[in-house]
Amino acid sequence: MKIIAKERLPEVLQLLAKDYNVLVPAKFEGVTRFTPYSGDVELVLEENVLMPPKDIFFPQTEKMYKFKAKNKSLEIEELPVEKEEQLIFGIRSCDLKSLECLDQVFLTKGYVDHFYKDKRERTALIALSCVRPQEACFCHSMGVDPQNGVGADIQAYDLKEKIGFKAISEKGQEILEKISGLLAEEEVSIPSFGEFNLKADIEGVPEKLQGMFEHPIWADISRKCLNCGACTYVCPTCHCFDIDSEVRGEDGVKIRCWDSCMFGEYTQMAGGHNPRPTKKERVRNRFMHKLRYFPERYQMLLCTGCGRCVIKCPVNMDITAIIKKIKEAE
Amino acid sequence: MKEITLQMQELARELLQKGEVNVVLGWEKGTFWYLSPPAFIDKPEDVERLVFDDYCHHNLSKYLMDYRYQDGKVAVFLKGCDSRAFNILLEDNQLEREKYVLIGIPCPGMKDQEKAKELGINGDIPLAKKCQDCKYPNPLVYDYFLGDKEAADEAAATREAKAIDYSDVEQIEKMTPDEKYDFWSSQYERCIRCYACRNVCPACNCRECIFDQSRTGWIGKANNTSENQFFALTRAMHVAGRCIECGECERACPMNIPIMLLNKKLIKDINQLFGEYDAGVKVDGVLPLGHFDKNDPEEFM
Amino acid sequence: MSVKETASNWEPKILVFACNWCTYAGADLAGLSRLQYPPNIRILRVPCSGRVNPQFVLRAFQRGVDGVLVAGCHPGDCHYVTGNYFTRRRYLLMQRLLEYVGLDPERFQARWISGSEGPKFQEVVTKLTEDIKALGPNRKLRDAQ
Amino acid sequence: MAVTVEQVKEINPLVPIKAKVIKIVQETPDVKTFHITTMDDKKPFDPLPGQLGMLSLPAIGEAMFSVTNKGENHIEMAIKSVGKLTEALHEIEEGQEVGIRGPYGNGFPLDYFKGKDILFIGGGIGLAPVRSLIMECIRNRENYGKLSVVYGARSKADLCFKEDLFENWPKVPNMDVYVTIDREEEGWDGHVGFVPAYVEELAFNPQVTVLCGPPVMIKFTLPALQKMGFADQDIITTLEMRMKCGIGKCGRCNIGSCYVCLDGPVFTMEQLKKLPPEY
Repeated sequence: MKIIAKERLPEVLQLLAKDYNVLVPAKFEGVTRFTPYSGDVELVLEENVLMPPKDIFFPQTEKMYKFKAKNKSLEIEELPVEKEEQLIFGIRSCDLKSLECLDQVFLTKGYVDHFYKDKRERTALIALSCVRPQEACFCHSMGVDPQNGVGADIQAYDLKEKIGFKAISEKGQEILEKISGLLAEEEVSIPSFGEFNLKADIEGVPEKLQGMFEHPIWADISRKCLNCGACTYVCPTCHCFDIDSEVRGEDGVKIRCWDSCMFGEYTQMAGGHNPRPTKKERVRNRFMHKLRYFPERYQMLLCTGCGRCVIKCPVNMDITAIIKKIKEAE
Repeated sequence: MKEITLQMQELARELLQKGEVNVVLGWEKGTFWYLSPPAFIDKPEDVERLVFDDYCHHNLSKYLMDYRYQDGKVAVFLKGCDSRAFNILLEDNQLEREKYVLIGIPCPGMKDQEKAKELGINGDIPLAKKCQDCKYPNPLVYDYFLGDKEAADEAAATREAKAIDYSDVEQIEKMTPDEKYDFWSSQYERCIRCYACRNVCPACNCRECIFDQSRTGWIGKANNTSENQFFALTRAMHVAGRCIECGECERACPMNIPIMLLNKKLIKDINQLFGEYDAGVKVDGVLPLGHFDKNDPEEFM
Repeated sequence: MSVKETASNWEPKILVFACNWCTYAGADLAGLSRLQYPPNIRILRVPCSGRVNPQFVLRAFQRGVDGVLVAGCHPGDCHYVTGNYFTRRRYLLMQRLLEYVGLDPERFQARWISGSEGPKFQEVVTKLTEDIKALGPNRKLRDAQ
Repeated sequence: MAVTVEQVKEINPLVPIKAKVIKIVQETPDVKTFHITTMDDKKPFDPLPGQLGMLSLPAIGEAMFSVTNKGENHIEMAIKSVGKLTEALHEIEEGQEVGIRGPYGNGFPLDYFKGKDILFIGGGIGLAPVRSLIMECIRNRENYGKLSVVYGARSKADLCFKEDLFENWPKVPNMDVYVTIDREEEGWDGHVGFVPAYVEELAFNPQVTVLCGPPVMIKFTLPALQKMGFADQDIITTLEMRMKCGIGKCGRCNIGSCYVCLDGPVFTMEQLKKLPPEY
């Protein structure tokens, strides 16, 4: 395998930054997220970042088109498409899995989301293997291999003191060639991965949920939920959005921005009717969507076991505990 | 605290068995050892889930709003700050006192969850910042009181006398306007507007928040520093004089924004301008911004 | 407010929330008395200074105003008896909050100006305009567009 | 050329094209029909009966409406004033330029209707989506059996498409129109009563029925239809949900794993029974 000492990783990133806008896992003001690489970013390699990489492809706020509305007239103007090639270094297996989910949503079922597709196509991915599970990780339960991601161009391996690189796609091969001058060939073994602290037995859950729409479990589970959007916003797979406009005088911009199924306004219709009026319906929809509706529609779970919601929920709504409750429900 | 836990369970069992209440709101152990999330107990056989330990941060009073229109009584465990929250909800006419059975617990202070995670179960974990400043660790309103009331009162008396440490606020006050703005912008730049701070806050009890009514145009869905600060400052002004310093907003924030630094500033100024005031201590209809004194400071001549 | 400004032609935009019963009449009197005051101010008439919600002030700064003045009847003279006492408390506090988040203190002001105080109106807005001209355009709390 | 579903998939489906409102018809005090064409006087798209279009006044908002009819060079949308955008739409005048994108949704299964007698049931603004199908049946009259329309509204003034109801449709061969209003009213000598009871009273020969209206009307009409012997797959209705993208991405219009904007809005009772009752 091609390897480099871990402390020399910045050299690799520096070199790649000549050709790409390189995004790296970094910490700023106590929050970790993918950040454009520069010499002074504080790299985070020991654990996955808090904010998932979805905002690179599907930003929290994204301009869609401009318009000018004056009296009876209207002009609609599409925005120029960015051309810059991007590269994410250090995306983990769970987050790669989330891109698979997002691809299903944005690229299939008849319509292609141009905004997403454009960014997805010009972003190369260097995955980084995990050395040990964090306390809220349960990716293995969701069918993810934390040491071998699916869908990356290059798989990088965290070898404790070193980092190893293995090209997966043709694009990955090209990237690897660019940095090959910095790498040495070495026989290495990938460190063994520890035991997961959290587990979820998902076997049969989507099927069981089919008959559980009216089950009392939802009233029970939802009681402590605050109906804030923290879980949906830190989730790498949640992809709901709203479309809104920002208008100043005659000029306006149509934007789309993340929305959350936890908010009441999400399904509130103009006439006043709301099919999901209380937190019971909203919580039910969120977990049903992750564990039943999405698998039914796209043949995969909408949870990657990254554990972010478990860590960040202010009231500890734990999806693994909910899965357990579903399994145990009569 | 083991003792309190046992008393909690016993009392909850009794209330449920006698049918005095339909549900008991308390805390139970969560996914990790340093989490004690809210628990809703409606069967006597489930009372063993209840705990009281160093991590019962959650302010349960806010949940009482979910039971406003339900029949029957609800029992709830209240720490000092939770009881102030209950009073604020009474003050705001959100709750009827008779519907709730209040079980007061003297609070020794909750421990910092982030530090707990970092230092591990055997570490010497400090109190959460909000608890270091607490003046009212004992419940101010209750029907039952768990633990030794006298000892608790004595312990609390030393705290009430203690001046609140505003050094963090003062540090910001000393900055130049540009430094202040940079500081707050960098904090609110990362706000994702999940509204966890608002939803967890007992003073945020409007039937429908303006930030949930995008058709009114007060706030757009777009996330940017300007809109995020608009949200933060509007909320800070709205809870000014009603913030009971439970610090839940800051704990709930997934993005580590020091929200209490805004609230503390307002509390400090209210005390200076309009006289010492602690929200949720008394229910007397006299809120600092819902009330005035003809002799208030005059700066607008 | 869609006029694009450049450094050279910049003129401050100042929003005055004027109570209908006193300050608005005061501004009117200033006009009738031919008292010159800067054209930089825009007056927004409100029924009472107590009507001015903190959001109004924040929204003004968001949309590109360089200074805000909230003005109403003198304490004791409120048309609604006590409205301006609430205003006083609210804006004593908010002024400090705005300063705390980095807004230059000159940019937000509150004043009592009665219907007979035309000259005072002139004096207050002239001073405010000068102060803000000295500070330059406000970028703080402003949205990007 | 009018845009087809296939072509919409090629262009950026979230960006509307510019169109103009060429005619506005006041149907009732709170319903207006808007005739919309592209800037070069073409149909903005060629919708199947029952399909949807996303109409916008970009500065105000964007919302999904069913297309009530299509002409040679325009499409029509009947819109009730209920919210921020629809109130603004009711203020516009002819000549107003708007944004439009579509067509979206599945539309009615035309082949299934071929050769059959069809009973159309509408209440209030609920006639809007149904009308697109009625117009299709009239355009290709020979393809369908007997057409019956039962339509009700709160009052005479609230009846939509009065010209169709009282002038045009009764003249169509082998087509009956039954109109009812909720309460007695001066100057009304037609039927008075609610739609469900009227349907039951009229006793139709069960073949296939299309119904759309307020939930309460649907709730009470279904038992009447079942009593008459309509099978679940022959009861067809259209649903309404809050929508933003219209292309099955933004998430909010789901009923179970089904997206109303993409897999609907037309559903048979047989399909609905398989979905969670959350609409």
